[in-house]
Order: sequence, then C-alpha cells, then structure tokens
Amino acid sequence: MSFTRPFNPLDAAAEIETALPVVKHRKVTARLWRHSQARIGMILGILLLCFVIIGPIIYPHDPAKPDYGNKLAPPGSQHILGTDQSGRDQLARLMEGGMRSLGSALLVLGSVSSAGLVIGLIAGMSGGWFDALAMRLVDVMMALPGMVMAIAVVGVLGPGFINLLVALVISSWAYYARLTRSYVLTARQRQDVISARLAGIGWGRVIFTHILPGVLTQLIVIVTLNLGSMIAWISGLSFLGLGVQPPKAEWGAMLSGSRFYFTFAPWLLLGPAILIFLSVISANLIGNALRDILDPKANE
Amino acid sequence: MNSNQHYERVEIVKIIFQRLLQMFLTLLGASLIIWALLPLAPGDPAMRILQSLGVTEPTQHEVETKREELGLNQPYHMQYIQWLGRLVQGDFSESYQNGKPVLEELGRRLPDTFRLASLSLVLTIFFSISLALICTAFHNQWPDHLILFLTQIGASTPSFLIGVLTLQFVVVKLGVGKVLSQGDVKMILLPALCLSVNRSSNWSQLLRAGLLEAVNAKYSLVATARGARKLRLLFKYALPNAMLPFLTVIGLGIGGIIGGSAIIEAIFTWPGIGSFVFKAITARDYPVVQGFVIIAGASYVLASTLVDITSTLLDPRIREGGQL
Amino acid sequence: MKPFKSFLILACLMVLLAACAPMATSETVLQQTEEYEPLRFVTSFTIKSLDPVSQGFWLAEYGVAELLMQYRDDGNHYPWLLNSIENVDDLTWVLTLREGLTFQNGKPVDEEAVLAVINRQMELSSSAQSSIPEGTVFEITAPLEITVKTLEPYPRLIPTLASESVFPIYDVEAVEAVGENFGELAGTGFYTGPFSVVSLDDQALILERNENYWAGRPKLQGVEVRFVSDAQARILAVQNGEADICNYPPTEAKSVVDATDGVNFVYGWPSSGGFRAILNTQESPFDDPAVRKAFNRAIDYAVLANDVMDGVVKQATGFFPEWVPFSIQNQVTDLEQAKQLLDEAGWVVGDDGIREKDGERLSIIMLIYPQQPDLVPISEAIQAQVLEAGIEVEIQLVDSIFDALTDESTVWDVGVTSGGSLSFGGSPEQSLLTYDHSEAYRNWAGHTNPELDALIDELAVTFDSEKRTEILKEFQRVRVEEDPQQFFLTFHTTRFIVNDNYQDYHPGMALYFVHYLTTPGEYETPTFEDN
Amino acid sequence: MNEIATIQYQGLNVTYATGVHAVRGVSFDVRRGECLSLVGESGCGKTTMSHAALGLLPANTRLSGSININNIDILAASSNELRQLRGLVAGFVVQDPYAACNPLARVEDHVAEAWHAHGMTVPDQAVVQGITELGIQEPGTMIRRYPHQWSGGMLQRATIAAASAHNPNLIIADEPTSALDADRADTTLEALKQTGAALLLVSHDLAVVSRHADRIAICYAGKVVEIGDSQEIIKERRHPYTSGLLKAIPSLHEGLPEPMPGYPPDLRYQIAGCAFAPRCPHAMNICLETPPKMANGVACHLYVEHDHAKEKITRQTSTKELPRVSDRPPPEVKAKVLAEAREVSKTYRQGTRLTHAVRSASLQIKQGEIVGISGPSGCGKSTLLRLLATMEIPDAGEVYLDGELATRAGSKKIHSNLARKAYLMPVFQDPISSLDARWPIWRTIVEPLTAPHRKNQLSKEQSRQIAYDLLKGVGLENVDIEARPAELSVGQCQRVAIARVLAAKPKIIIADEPTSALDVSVSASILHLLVEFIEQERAIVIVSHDRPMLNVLCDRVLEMYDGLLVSNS
Repeated sequence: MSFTRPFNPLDAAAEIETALPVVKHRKVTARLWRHSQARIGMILGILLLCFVIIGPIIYPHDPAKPDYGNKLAPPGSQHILGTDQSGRDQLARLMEGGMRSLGSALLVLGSVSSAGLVIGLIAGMSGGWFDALAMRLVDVMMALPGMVMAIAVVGVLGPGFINLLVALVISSWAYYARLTRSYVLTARQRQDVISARLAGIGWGRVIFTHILPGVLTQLIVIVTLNLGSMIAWISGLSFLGLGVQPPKAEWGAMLSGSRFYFTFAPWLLLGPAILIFLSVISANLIGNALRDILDPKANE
Repeated sequence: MNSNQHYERVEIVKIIFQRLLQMFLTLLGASLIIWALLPLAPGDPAMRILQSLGVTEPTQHEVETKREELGLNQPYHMQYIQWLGRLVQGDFSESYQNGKPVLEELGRRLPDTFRLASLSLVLTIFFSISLALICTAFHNQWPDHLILFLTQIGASTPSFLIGVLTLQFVVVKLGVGKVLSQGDVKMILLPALCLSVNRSSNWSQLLRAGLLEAVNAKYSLVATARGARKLRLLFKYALPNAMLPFLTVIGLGIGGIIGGSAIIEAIFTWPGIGSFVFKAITARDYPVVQGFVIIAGASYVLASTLVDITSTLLDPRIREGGQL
Repeated sequence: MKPFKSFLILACLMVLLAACAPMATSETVLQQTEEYEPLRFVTSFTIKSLDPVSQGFWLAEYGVAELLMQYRDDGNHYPWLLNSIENVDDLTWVLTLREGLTFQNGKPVDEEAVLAVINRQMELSSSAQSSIPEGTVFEITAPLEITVKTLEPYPRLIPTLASESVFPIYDVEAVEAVGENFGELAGTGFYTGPFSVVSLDDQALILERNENYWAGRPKLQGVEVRFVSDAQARILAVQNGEADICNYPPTEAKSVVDATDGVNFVYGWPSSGGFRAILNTQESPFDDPAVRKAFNRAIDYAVLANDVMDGVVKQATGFFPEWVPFSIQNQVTDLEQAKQLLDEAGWVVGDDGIREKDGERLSIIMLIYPQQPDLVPISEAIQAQVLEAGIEVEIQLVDSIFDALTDESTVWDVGVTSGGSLSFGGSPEQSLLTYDHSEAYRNWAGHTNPELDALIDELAVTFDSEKRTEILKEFQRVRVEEDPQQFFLTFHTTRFIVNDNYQDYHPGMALYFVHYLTTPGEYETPTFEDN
Repeated sequence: MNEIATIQYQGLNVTYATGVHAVRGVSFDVRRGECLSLVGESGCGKTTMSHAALGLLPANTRLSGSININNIDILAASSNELRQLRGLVAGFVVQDPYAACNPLARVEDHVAEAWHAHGMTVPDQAVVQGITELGIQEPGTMIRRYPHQWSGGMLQRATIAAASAHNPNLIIADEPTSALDADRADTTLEALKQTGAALLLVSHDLAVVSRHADRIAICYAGKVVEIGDSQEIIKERRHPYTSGLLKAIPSLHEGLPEPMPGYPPDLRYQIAGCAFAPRCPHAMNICLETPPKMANGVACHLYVEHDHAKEKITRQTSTKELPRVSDRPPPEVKAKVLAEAREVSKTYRQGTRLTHAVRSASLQIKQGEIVGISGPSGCGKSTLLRLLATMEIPDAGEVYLDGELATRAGSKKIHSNLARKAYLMPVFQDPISSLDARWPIWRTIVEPLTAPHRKNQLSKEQSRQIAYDLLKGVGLENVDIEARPAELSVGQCQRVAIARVLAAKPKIIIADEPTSALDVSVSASILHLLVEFIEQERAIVIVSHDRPMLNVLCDRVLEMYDGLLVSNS
C-alpha cells in the first residue's frame, strides 16, 4: 500500500499564487554566499583552512621541537599562544594538529563517500546478486551504531591514528552506499532519464550526465553535514587515546593532554577546544545551508 | 465487523513478527561481522587466554590443547557456529586482562551504563520536545531565534568537549558535583546532561522542522478554519504528527547515545561498560571489546526495533491497513 | 607557624611518647586523642579481587597484608613478621616467628599457619614457584620455627621473603572456606596488617582500622583506595578535595602542581627502576664495542633527569641508583671521549655532521613505546645530545616494546624499556638474570659477555655480603665502563600528589603506602625492631 | 430579507510578504442560499480571496478593504471573534480531503472538530447523522475508521459534513472537486449545495462550475473581471478573457480548444491599465493606460463609452494558421502498424497485495493516428502506455514496434533496436521533472540528437542554434536557452519537453496526461503543438482522464476500466 497520490497539478499551481518562479543564482557558491549563515560558516572555514595550511608556512616555530627550558610559557611575543608541557610552541602545534584533525576528517569522508558511491552505483544499476549482497552487508553495518563499530575495529587493530581512520571508514561507508543506491534507483525511473533512454542514449552516458551529478550533489550535502560530526569523532576518539599517539599533535589529543594544566595554563585547553568548536560549527552552518539550497526536501 | 477486527489484529501480529524476524536476521549478520573481525586481532587467542590465566610461558602442548578447546583448528564455518552457540549460551570467552568471563565483567558494569544512557535519553527527549514546542509556538519571534541560536551552538559542541569543559568549570571551579562520580547515583545528573546537550540540540531542530511542517499542513489550516486554537493545533495536530517520524530519529539516536556514553563515562570516571572498553582497547583485550560490541549492538538493534514497532503501532495508516 | 600545624606536631610528639610507653597504657591514651579520618587514595590500578595469590601484593601495599621480611629504603632487609632469620649453613635457614602474632580475626599466626601459606603459595602462585628453587623443603622444626632446606646455595631467599607477591601471610583456612568466591573474604580479617578489608568493588577498596594490630593501634580510622585510571581525574580529585593522595602521577604534572594551591608533589621511597637502554649488538653499528661506549658517553644523564624531566626522575649515575649500598657512580658523560672513540673506530664526520664509515651512516633506530609518555621527551633529548657526537637517531614508536624486540623482523638498534635494577624484594641478581645474562630471556639482542656471565653466576650463590659487594662492583665496572650494551638512562622515583593535610606524607618503606603510624601531618615510620 | 449578503467583500487588497500583490481591489457578495463561484486560472488570486474570508492567510500578509460576515469585519476582528465565526458561522472545505484530515485521527474526530475546537460537547448522534445525510452506508462503523481507509469521494463528503456541522450560514469551498474523478464532482457539489448555506466556491473548472453555481465571478490577475449569472456568463462571453477561457475548454467549445496567447502578469509589480490587455485580441490604447471599472458585471473598456477614440492596438499576431482536427485527412484504414501490444498484462506486487494494473490488453497504433486512452484514475491506462513504450516488460504478452518484437513476457531484454533509437518519445504529466533540473534547456532539447546511433558531431554552437530554432517552433523564442527548468513556468517546461520530442523526430509520441498539470489556456497550446506533429507516417498516443479533450483531439478513444481495455471508436 502506498500513500503517494498521483501528481496533483493544482498543488503545483497553487504554489504560484504565493511564489512566482524567481530567476535564481545558478552558481551554488554564489547562492551560498547570499545565505547569511553559510557566509559565516564559509568565512570561518576559509580562516581555519588558512590557519592549518598557510599557518605552518609563515609561522616560524617547529611544532615538534621541544624546549625543556621553556615549558608552559604563557602567551607572549616569542610564542604567541605560549608553550605546552614540553616547551613546544602551542600555536604551531594547533596548526599541525588542525591539519591532522581537519585533513583526516576530509580524508575519511572522501574515502567513505567514494566507496559508497561506487558500491551504491553498481548495486543500484546492476541489481541482481551484487545488489542483494551489498545491501544485506549495508543493512548489517548500519545495524551497529557507528561509534560501536569504530570501537570494534580499533579494538581489533589497536589504538593508532591510521587504525582509527580505517575504523571510521569501515564503520561509515554503508550509509553512503545505501544513499547512493536509493538515489540511483529513483533516478532510473526519472522522466528525464527515461526520455534520454528512449532517445537512444546509452546507460553509461545517462549515468554520467543525468544520474551522477545528482548523486554527487546529494553526497556533497551529506558529506558537509557529516563533516562536523566526523571532526568530533576523530578528535573525541583521539581524546580518549585511541587515535593519534604522542608526540604527534591532534586537537582532541591536545585537549586531553592539557586537561591538568588547566588551572595553570588554561590556554592549552581552550585553544583546541575553541578550534574544534569552530570547525564543527563552520561545517554545520555550510552543511545546513547547502541542504536548504540544493536539496530543500531532504530533512535527513 | 468482528471478522474485520480480527483481520486487523492478524495484520499487526504479522508486522510485529516481520520486524522481529528482521531484527533476528540483522543480529545474525552483525554477529558474523563481529566474529570475522577476530582473526584481525594480533596474537594467538589461545596464547593470550593462557597468559591471562597466569601461564606466562605456555608450552606448545598447552597452546595446542587450548586451540582445540576453542575450536580454532576447525573449518571456519564450524568455528562460527560454535562461537555463536557459545554466545547464545552466554559464554563470551574470557578477558585477556584477568581471565574472567567477559559477560560477567560487562554485566557488572551494565546497570551503570544503562542508568546513564537512559537518563540521558529521557533528558534529551524532554529537552528537544519542549524546545521544539517553544520554537513552533513562537515561530519567527525572539524565543524561536534565541533557541535556534543556542541549539546551533549546542549542535556544534561535541559531547566530549562539553564534558571536559563542564568538569573544569562546573566541577573544579564551581565545586558542583564530583570529579570521581564513580557510579554514585547522586552524581549522575552532570554526565547525563553533558551527554544530552549535543543531541537535544540536533533533535530539537529536527522536531521543530517537523512541527512547523505539520502546523503548515492543510489539516492544520482546516482545523483553524473549524475554530481550533493555536495550542490545540500544536498539541492535538502538530505534535502527534511530528512525533511519528521523530520516533524513528529517537530509534536511530539510541546508537549514538550508547557510543557517546562511552566517552562521557571515561571523562566522568563513570564505571560503565564504556570506560571499561576503552581500557580494554588500550590493553588489547579483544574478548572484552568483542563482548562490548555484541552487547551494545544487540541493545541498539533491540531498542530501535522496539521503537520501530511502537511507531508502527501508533500510526493508524500502517496499523489499520488500506482502504476498505 | 600556624597554631594548627604546631598542634599537629605536638600531637605527633605525644604519639611518639605514647608509642614508646608500654602497650597497655598507650591504648587508652590513643583512643582519647587520635581520631583521624580515613586516608583516601586514588590510584590507577584496579585491585581485581581479594584472591591472595594473584592480588595479595596490593593488599600488602595498602597495609592489609604483611610479609615475613621487609626491604627498606636503606637497601637492607629486616625481619617483619619474623623474629629472626638465621643462615645455619649454605643450604639451611631457620625462620623464627614473632610471639603472640594474630590475624585480624584473632586466630594465632603460628608455624602451622605460616607453613600453610607457604604450601598454598607454592601450589598456586607462579611468582612463588619461580622464586623458590625446585627441591626446597619447608618444615616445622620447633614452635614458631620453620626450617628451610635448599638443594643449592640460595642467598636470594631473604629478598624473596621480602617480595610482596611471594608469601603474603594470610589465614589459609578462611581463604579456602570461600572457595572461588573471594568477595566473601571482605570483613573476615584474614590478614595480619593494621587495616582490614571492609569491601572491594570495581570502584574502591575500603579498609578499617585493625584495633588489635600487633604493633600498636593504627592511628587512621581507615583507608579508602579509589581506582581511577585517568591520571588527570586523579589529580583533579585531590585538588577538588575528593581524595588525599594521588598515586602514580605522571612526571609532567609536577610543574603544574607546584604552581597550584592546595596540592603538593611529594616523593616516596627511592625506586630501583629506570629506563634501560638495550643496544642491539647483532647489527652494525653497535656490534662494535667502541660505538657502544661512545653512545653511552655521549648522553648527558644529568640533563635528562634535571632539565628534560625537571628533576622528577633521578640521574642515572651508574648501573644501580645511588642509594643502593653497593652502587658505584661510574656512568659519566664525556662527549670528547665519545668523539675520540668514534674517530679511532674509523667513523668520520660527514658533510651534514653525521659520521660515516665505508659509506655507512652512523644512524641508529631507537624504539620507544607510548605507554611511557616520558620516553618521548627523553628520546628527543638523546637525539639532540648524540647528534653532537655525529650519531643520528631515528625515533620509532612501537605499540608494544616487548613484542617489537621479540619479533625477528623488527629492525632496531636501541630499545628502551622500563624495568628494575633490583627485584621487588631488593635482589640484584634477579634482574641481572632476567636481562643481562647471556641466557636471560630478556636478552633480546642475544649479546654474550662471558666475563659478565661469570660474575652473575658467582653472585647467585654467594652469601657473604662483602664478597657480594665486591662482585657487584666488578660487574658494574665492566658493564658500564667496558661493555655498556645495557645501561640506564634515568632512574624512576615514586611520586605522590597530596593535599595540604598530607604534605608531610612519606611512605618510608619500599612500596608500602600506609602503616599503623601514618597520619596527616608529620609522623614516625615504624621500625618493628625488638618488639 | 433574502437579499441580505451573507458575506460581503469591499475593495479587498492582499499583499503577501513576498511582495506579491495577489488580490487587487475585489468587491462582491454572496447572498443567503446562493452559490457563487470564483473561477480563474492558477495565480489569479481566487484562493487568496477565499482564505482571507476566514482570516487564514499567513501572519505577515498585508490586507486592506473589508470582508463582512454577519456584520463582523473579518479584517478588524479580534482572534476570539474570528474563532466564533470559524466553524460555527462559516464552514470550510478544501481540495484534497486526505490532506484536510489529520491522518492520525478517526473520521468522527474530524467531523466533530467544530465542537471540540469550541470546547463544546458533541451532541449525541450528531456525527453519525451528519454522515448519514450525505448518503454514506454503515455510518456507525465508518466514522470509527481513519481517513486513509475512506475513498476520496466519501471522505470529501465527510469533510463537508464537518464543515456544515453547526449549520453555518456560509461555506467556503476551495476547489472541492478537483481531486476527485469527474463523476464524483457533481455529487460532491450537490452535497455542498444541500447544506443550504451560502456557498463561496473556488474552482478552476468552468465546465463543472457552470452546471452548479448560481453566479460566477471570473478572476484574472487579482481582480474579478466579470461577474453574473452563470448561464449568462457562459452564453454572453462578454469579457475577452472569459471568451478566451471558454474557447480553451474542450467541453464548452466546438472543435480543438483554442490557445490564449501570452502569460498572466507578474503580480509583484503594479499594472497600469487592464491586466489582460497584453493578451487581449480587442485591446485598445486606453486598456494599457486606465484600469477598467466594474460596470454591469463586467470590467472591460469595450463596454464603456469613452470620449476618445477606441483605437484598436495593432499587434503582431502569429500568422500561423491553427491546425484543425477536421483538416487532417483521416488515417488510412490500411495504414502501417507502428506499434502493437498483444494481450499484455502487468501485475504489481506490494507485499502480499497484488494489483492487476493491465489485464490482457491489445492495442495497435497505426500511422497517422491520434489514439486516446481514457479512464478513471488507477484504471491502468498509464501502465499500458508504459508497456507500449517498452519502459516496462509485460508479465504476459508481447509488444511489437514496426513489426519487430520489442519486449515479451519472461525476457528482460529489449529485443528491438528501435525501442532505444527514438522510435518512441514520451511527454509526461509533470513537465518540470521531465527535464533534468541541472541542465540548461538547450542541452535537454538537443540531447536526443547526441545519441550514438545518429552519429552526429554537434559543436556547442550548433547545438544551441538547433535548440533555439526548436524553441522558436514551440513558441518560446523569448526564453533564455541557458535557463534551468526551475526558472520557467510549468507550461514553458512542457513546451521545452515537446521541443525535445520534436528534435528526436520519433514515429510515435507517447503522452501521459500531457495537459493535466496545466491551466486550460496553456494546455490548449500544448495540444496544438502535439497535433502539429502529426504527419502521415507518425502517430500519437495520449492518455488522459479528460474525456472531452480526447474526444475532440483523437481519431479514436479507448476506454479503460480496472485494467481492461474497452474499444471505443
């Protein structure tokens, strides 16, 4: 039984009464820029990216070089944000740690979305045994909460940053595969796709010209929406010591390591805390706006 | 008439049965994956178990006997079936750390985690419903804007961050609560709150969208035209309709709470299975990790199936079948 | 001086006087004046059960269990529950128990009871089995007298009796009555110490005063030990007034604690442990003794301990810590000698400052592991120090140092482990046999030095303490000056973070956190002599 | 007393927060017991007018003028006064009965809402009685059921019962029949009239309304342009817009419906003269300058004496002759069969429920034919079309294209190459989703030409030129060829879709409800475009629920009912 009723012409027509078709900005970036929350998010995001990419180039301190004579120095002219418990420059470490936190979040999301894309696309297009097998696997993977699955994999492979990333990839690809597949299944029935097929365009080209751009748009929205929680996961698990191992810097690990200097050197804790918060909120703002702009119907 | 009602009841039973069957199959599949991860763990399980029992330098013979006992010399499918059989009988193997049965070790800590997670779930649901209702009632007015702003911040602060900051500022600076909550029920509120901030922010935004959709739906317009007040719209029309999809969100969110409570437990020294499993990971104690994954996964699947069945039963469109 | 503090000192003086007074009178006095709140510890290690075989050593540390012998921070052994130990000949020992000893539950601690413990431990405890040589016979020869006969000379018996996990004295009947349900032992008073177990769970061990303690009435009402693995939470707990003493604080906490009101950093007994560097002599460049010596001389041990680690650890001045009676301070830093040694061995300084020989760079791989976070700054400092001599160090972090060193496929030149130079009971030969002997199972490098082997073997059967000292000194000379294949980088300290009430806390005896005289403020350390 | 107006609009103006000035000075009244229908195409403001009467417009909408119900000015009324009107004095019925009912409440709750909402106890049997009066069987059982268990027609009658629960003076019904099949519409409107209340009926369907309403008000661009007795309006066709509208409706017009040129104005802007003037065949200079006043039931300068000359505006009108169905030579009897379905069946399975969408239907499409398939919703007509177009594989039977086997039951393969070489091209009901939302329209149009079997090598410039020419052919020369579908109106999108079909030059056009998403004036032009396509060797198959339209358009119309095809010439 289905609750969808046939397309009702008057529903669409009724819309016109309040909103006439407005010529919109075609470029997504321009539309994002006009979205006030997205603008804040984008400015934040660009600043953060500059901080972690350009920062290390222009900031002279080596994040890994300890200076035991200058431990826990307060913020000052030589070390802008002071030094940590080993006398390493905190600002430089925040930059290096940010590269690891943000870079790995993007890397994980990049790999899971491409893995999900490929699997979902093949499953959705081929049907048959591959589809059945892949979807049963997806069902099972999604039956376990992501965090629990990640704990299982890290538990097996042992703590370590690479292991953590592998664990996150293993625990989150399924969602993207399912998303892609369901999109592909819908798109196969789409009227523009049927028209193209009847006109003689082969599946290969239909996929690349009609289906993939839509899938990618959806995935970009979802990836951006999930970026915030991925940053939170990576730093959270590193915070617990399951990710980056010392002496390497990572925001979550730095946060963890600086907890008991808090009364004495609060800047050590506040730095990574603020940066984690800013990254997550930047990703969330952009993600919500992207969803509003590209995909107004999708609520999840 | 009677036969009709009977027919409906059969439908409901069928739906519930289907969901339970689905749950069973999912659990079976999940168990296969968890089992398949085992060989990836470093070291010979037989060796590790012997060492955990205090045999530091086991002889070849001892290792072989243990391997035989664990069924490690059998073909893979037999190993899986035996493993599953032991699991069903409650034999979750022994901890590598102290040689104690994993189920016993986890079972001891389970009530604490359950208390924390369920209180947090209740708080989260309470906060998200009240915030979303306020937002909808004052849509586009200052309370709505304020709550949206706050929930945006809440949704962007990971719970471990909230936990750490709370511990430093609230517990140490203000002296509220204890650093070592250690399962003291009086101290549960702080960790439970920390665990619910992030999720209530997200959920209240979702529910707000659902409520607004229902408030703007045709049936609400018609009800207004029949003379219904705003409050009646909100509670009689919008809330029930928005709650149905929200139940699914809750079902899915239980997984996040189980995972999130693990981190909060570690920060607040709450003695649940979460903080226990992190120690086990560092100690490379795979049986404990595996036991945790089985228990957490099973509780999640069970909880979400229950939520799913509930929402099915609450929705007359599914419960009462199609057009007559 | 604040009045409160002076009052405390006065109180302590009174206690001292009272302790010297005869037992019968002192008891009443104490009851009126001494009522100290329970002492609250937070520690990282969870005591998993009340099984005396596997977990008994923890109870010894918290004043519940006691041993036959005691190893003190002066490096010597003293009788504890024993009245005396006598070495009749090379193969025979006579142990005499104190008179009138009772368990907390009132049962007498007689020769039967002790022998029952010994037999049960020999049957169940792997550390007892490995510490007592095969063929050793324990038998009752008189009231309160147990005679020990060994097949070979075994001078290590005294340290073994002082070792916390070998023979903690407990009531075997009470233990066997509960079978596997060790939880039921709580409240049964099955040990002899000043505090008895009230309860034990995942979170805490709760102890109460043993009113009938043989040496005197304990001054604390009780002891609470909370198990918190997170070091930060432990320190915060002391700072937040939820605990008095934090055990095992990380070294890096010192600077913060020093700067924070209400918490204090104190040192406990001297530790015999330290970070031991093990050089791989199977591979170039450490197959050449000259390079080993150069590496050893190029490291500045004073800087490691005092600057890098802020003085929280002790400088490694020799193969044994300075406080050990037979130690000699022969580990020196001499960069010039190191350079000269390398020059003589044919290692020439290259363009980038790294030495080369026959096209091979003087580059070594140093393995450290994350469970010891202090190794990171230490190894980084060494990296910088030996670079002066033209040695390049590549630091590699491995998950498990034992696994890495055992694994044939690991490529390494230096492995750093944390280990004792003496056993828990204070025996030097135990660790020499574990690490330094050619056949030692932790001799991962497979290094052989017949001269050292001979010295170790001789030590293992020598009773005479002067002779032993002579052997040990010779061993140290060879080990450090001629063949530094293994040496210590730093020596550990035992550390505590305490609140202001316990800023005079000094757990004087090795490994034992609390005893019957422990109180807030200053207090005396018991000697147990001629009671 | 009979002449007292139940509801009276005086100079109502409504401006939405978006800046759309939707209603522009509207005055009319509905008398007791009378049925007045507001008729117009989408965007004319008729729904806004009706919602304004109960204060149902969004909070930030600006209103001026007045609406009086029972001597209470709605625009000035307090929220309590409004609530006293709503449900008690005025009933409200909307288009889609399923959407109007809370899906989680039983139908009885919905019917009793007017009591509940006002905090009254529901009188005994009132709900059952109300339902019984509307001729619903077993009312006692039925009201305990949920909306989704009711059929649309029955549920709409229940909402009417709900609206009339308190015997209101006035019922406002917003498109109450357009979600229902044609035969249900009449009974529903009769049920509404039986309540005895003054009825303000909003509808887009002049044909249906003309049978039931006492008076009709024709709305255009936020104004009432003509108002009067319904029979007179149909007969006299005084206002040019009324006339154009009637010509575009198949059932009220002889022959193929005639399209109306142009588009309605953008209501965000002020309009100087008559809003219809740009599209009016009789427009004069004055029409562009001065808005006409309502006089004698019509607001048009044609019927007002003016001092200055009534110069007719000369404008470029399309010189193209409109094709007429009667002009087309009848298809040859022995014409070649382009496509054939032989005894095809299709069954859908949902869980354990089987839906026999098509049962053993046979159909031949010959050269030069326009074939219509009609039937109520859910009769399987669209499925049959999809089977014929090889978009689906039949469960039984075969489909032949040009005599070659294309699909047959039990084989997933498409056997004929023709099926994927633009032999058939589709036109869909929802034009916006039939275009790729991401593509500029020129790319959509030339897409069929880029199919590999054509071996075309088109540069971007060539493609755009071809697209431009085709767009010109479908009357869209003023549209930016870079536009995305979302920037176009529904009718424009349908033209783009047809341009794509024309580019492909198929033998058969498969059209599934091609006009039901469109307003009548727009749909007429789409029908013309389709008819233009017909040449000797081509054919069109149209599926529609609009029987009158098929009758005038097609050579033969087939009726479908419950999956069975009934031949009908």
